Amino acid sequence: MSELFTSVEDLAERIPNGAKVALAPDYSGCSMVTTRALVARGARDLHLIGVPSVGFQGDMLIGAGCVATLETAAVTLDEYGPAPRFMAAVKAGTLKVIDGTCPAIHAGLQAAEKGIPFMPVRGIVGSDLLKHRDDWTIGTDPFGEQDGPLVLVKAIRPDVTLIHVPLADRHGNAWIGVRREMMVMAHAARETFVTADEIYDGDLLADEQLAPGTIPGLYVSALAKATNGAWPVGLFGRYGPDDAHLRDYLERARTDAGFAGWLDEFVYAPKAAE
Amino acid sequence: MSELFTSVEDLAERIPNGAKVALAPDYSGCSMVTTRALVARGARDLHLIGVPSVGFQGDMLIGAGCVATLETAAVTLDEYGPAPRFMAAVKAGTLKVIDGTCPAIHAGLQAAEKGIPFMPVRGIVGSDLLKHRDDWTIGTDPFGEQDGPLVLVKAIRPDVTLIHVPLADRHGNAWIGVRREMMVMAHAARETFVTADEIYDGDLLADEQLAPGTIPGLYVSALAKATNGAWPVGLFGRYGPDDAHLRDYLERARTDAGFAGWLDEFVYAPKAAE
Amino acid sequence: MSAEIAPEELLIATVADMLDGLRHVAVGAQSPIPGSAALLARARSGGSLRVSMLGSEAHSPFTDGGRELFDCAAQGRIDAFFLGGGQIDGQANINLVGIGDYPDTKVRFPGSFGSAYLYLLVPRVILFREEHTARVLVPKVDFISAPGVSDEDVLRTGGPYALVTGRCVFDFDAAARRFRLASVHPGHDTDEIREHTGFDYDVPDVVPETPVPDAATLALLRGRVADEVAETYPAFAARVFAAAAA
Amino acid sequence: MSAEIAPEELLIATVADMLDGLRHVAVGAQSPIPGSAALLARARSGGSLRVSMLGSEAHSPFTDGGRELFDCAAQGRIDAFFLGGGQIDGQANINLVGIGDYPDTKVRFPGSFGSAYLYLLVPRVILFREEHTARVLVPKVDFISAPGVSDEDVLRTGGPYALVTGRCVFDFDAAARRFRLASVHPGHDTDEIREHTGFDYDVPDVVPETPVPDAATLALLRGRVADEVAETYPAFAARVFAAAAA
Repeated sequence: MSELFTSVEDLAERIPNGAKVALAPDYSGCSMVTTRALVARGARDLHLIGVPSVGFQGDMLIGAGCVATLETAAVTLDEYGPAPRFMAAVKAGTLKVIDGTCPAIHAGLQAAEKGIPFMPVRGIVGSDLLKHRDDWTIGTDPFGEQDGPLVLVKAIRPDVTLIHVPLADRHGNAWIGVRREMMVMAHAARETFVTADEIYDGDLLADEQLAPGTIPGLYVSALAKATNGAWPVGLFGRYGPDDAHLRDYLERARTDAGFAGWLDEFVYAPKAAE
Repeated sequence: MSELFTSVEDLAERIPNGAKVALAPDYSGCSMVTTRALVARGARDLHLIGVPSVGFQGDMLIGAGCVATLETAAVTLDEYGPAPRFMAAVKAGTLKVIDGTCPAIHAGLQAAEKGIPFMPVRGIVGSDLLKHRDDWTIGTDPFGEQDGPLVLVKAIRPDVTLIHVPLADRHGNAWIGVRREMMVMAHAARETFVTADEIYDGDLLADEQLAPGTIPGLYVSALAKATNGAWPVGLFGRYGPDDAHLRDYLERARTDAGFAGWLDEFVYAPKAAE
Repeated sequence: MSAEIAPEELLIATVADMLDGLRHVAVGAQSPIPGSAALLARARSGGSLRVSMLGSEAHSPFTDGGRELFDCAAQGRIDAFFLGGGQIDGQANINLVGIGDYPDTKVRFPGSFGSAYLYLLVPRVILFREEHTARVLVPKVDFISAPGVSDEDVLRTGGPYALVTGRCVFDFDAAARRFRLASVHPGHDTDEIREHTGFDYDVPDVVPETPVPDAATLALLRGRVADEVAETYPAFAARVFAAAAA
Repeated sequence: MSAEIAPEELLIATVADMLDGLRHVAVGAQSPIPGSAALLARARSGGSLRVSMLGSEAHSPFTDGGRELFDCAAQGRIDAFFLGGGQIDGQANINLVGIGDYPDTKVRFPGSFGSAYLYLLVPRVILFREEHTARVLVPKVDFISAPGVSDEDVLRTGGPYALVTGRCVFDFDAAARRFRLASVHPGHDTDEIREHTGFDYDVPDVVPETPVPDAATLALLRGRVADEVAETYPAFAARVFAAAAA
């Protein structure tokens, strides 16, 4: 099924403006190479869904003006501190933030995975998050065993799931190991685009040890090989974050001009140089 | 955590009469060795849950008088034909059957896994199954996007999940590969008892390739080594069913006396000989 | 290659024709004829048809446990599936539970499996039952495991497409809520079918004979498809194709 | 071994005492002090305490993706967890979203993460925030990410157990819906705490000093625990334990 294979640029083209795009957190599988391609193609009005949070990937897309709406449980750069372009966009009022909580995002995707309109979720009652969500509501246990209010979360169906994995094969099978949030994301989304550090020469589903950590090609619409495709954030089991680059990013992204310089150097210049 | 390790007989002792016991289908991971120990200890009034069906394992337990209630989507011996002791018990009226359907059983267990009282399930509307289930009801989509009736299935929380796996380690981690129905069963149940063909010398969770197919020891209450513990049904990736034994079983289980002879030979005699 | 076409080969080719142009066909356990049909359709599709066979290690694409087939269907990713029935009635209701007044069944069947779900979700459900007798094809099933038709307010994206038996093919007319005789297998006739069918159905003025597979189809079936089928159903493959190719 | 006890070591030992006798403690990402406390409690438990550290490859026991921590908590398998807050108020409400009139926040925090869920489900939630100022410990949070208390009809199996800061320990009295000063860290006093705490709280007649870790605890902490912490938090371990042990 070689028609699966394409370029990173093509993946970015196939994520239309306005698309609902599900993204894994920085410690899971982030296709940073496609993130830069999205910026380079001038993507606009994306609705990002952090599963359950976004980090540098979200910050870069927000800074580049690609994002209209951010649905997430958090924006976190972990020990690197606050996310500068996210903070600037919130301050400028140019970003709509749909604040959620991790288990509700997972539940919403699981509802889409099952084709059901909603999923009950424990907890949440009494949180101000509820006041600002028209896609969450209060219900009750129809079997009467649990008294009191129960939060019902509407299904979250992304248009696209975009991820990076260590290993994929020619059938579109993509190995994610224990990072199984990406499995639900692939099941729930209409299309899943994958970049992979390495192409596995064989069938991942035919290997007894690799199959359990593999997203079947059935769910994968397109695939591009991209060595080091998660740079500058890390890739589980393969390589860590590029600390020097990320610190440099943070320094420059404090200001609009500094961020523009970072974009020129790492997003536009490589393209122009081709 | 060596207190995890015990004998098959102890596992059978620790499954009390009247317990709700979740079982995998014959092609997944069946602890047949513990099944025989349950018969040998004279277990009574069990409520079996087939996830989503039972086969020889269920038939043997039913035939031995261990089962009061069977909750399942089917009783199937596949190409071996009808399940003789199940048929006899239905005819004699000694077994309460709670007829279900595969996705509702999976959804009920997922509800228990999430600690929520129920889960919506697509389909089912118009099936006579609904008429006989007081743990299923009809609801609607609170967000109004899906008109019409929606089946809500009550959470299924087993007291015990009993399974057999190819490989487990000293921490109680149990490798199930792609047979992930057993993962949900372990999450959903109060206790999970595991028998394993082989003890892995190391930590399954520390191995990048094995971890994705592993039930964490966190969910496992007790573990016994049992080489060939799925005999006479097979174990995925390891060994197939013992065709001659199963055909002999079917022949003998046609009659009460024949089944009693089978019990004597394969359940009681080995114990008496100890 | 033998000129003689085995009855199973006719059924496989007939079912395979119903799968052409689809993207993904799933086949349940213990379904050698539907499974062979799916593999034949795949062989003819140039790789565009995906076949998922439950109970097959080589043809199962699932890695999320027993629920994945059902989730996958709900996602709209399965175009066709096969169901049978201990009883099938004229409204395409199927009964996999038992004969008699449930729960006091006189004859108990294995159970409903996923039928109550997949029948409502998979766009093209092909009912397949080789035994074509008034005992199986009844006016009204004793227990509806899965309904052939639903009220308008029921969210239903799937349902019966055809009923293939050892004697004929019926199409299902969802609007009329009735079967219509589509073709009669060679060696059978319309009177015989009426005699052995317990439910009423429509008959067009001209009822064609079910076409037999052409030489190219037979070659594919007895070659590549037979090899693929043998992985999951070795006894079936040996019996049907080895004999036919002898 | 140095007689001087680092402030972090006091906090670690204080939190560890709150975990004794539990079966399973989970620790969120970027939580070196709670994480060290959990590992210390485990070292003292003789192996009976299980520690799950998010963001740690060696101490994560999960294989079902991001949802598993939450499912696991709902199953009643997690006894203790840690939460912080950009603001924490006197009813133990926590705000992880921002200061100001949401959504027009003047200061934006990272977001609520799983707090709105875990706070209601995990029996012993320890609030941990080193910064003890009136800016953080406010009379009323601007946004309730997760509520400290709930109405009686709300299914709630978890909630606040204590608040540990750089100056003191508060217990939470769920019935009174108020914090009560439990102990003051060495070098701090009750007046200072009143001055830097924006919410009202109860003070018993005698307020003990937070006990400093004994020699055996310090040895364990600076030896085995320091090594284990270094796997997830190498910079933290080097700074705190290497200096203290120098």
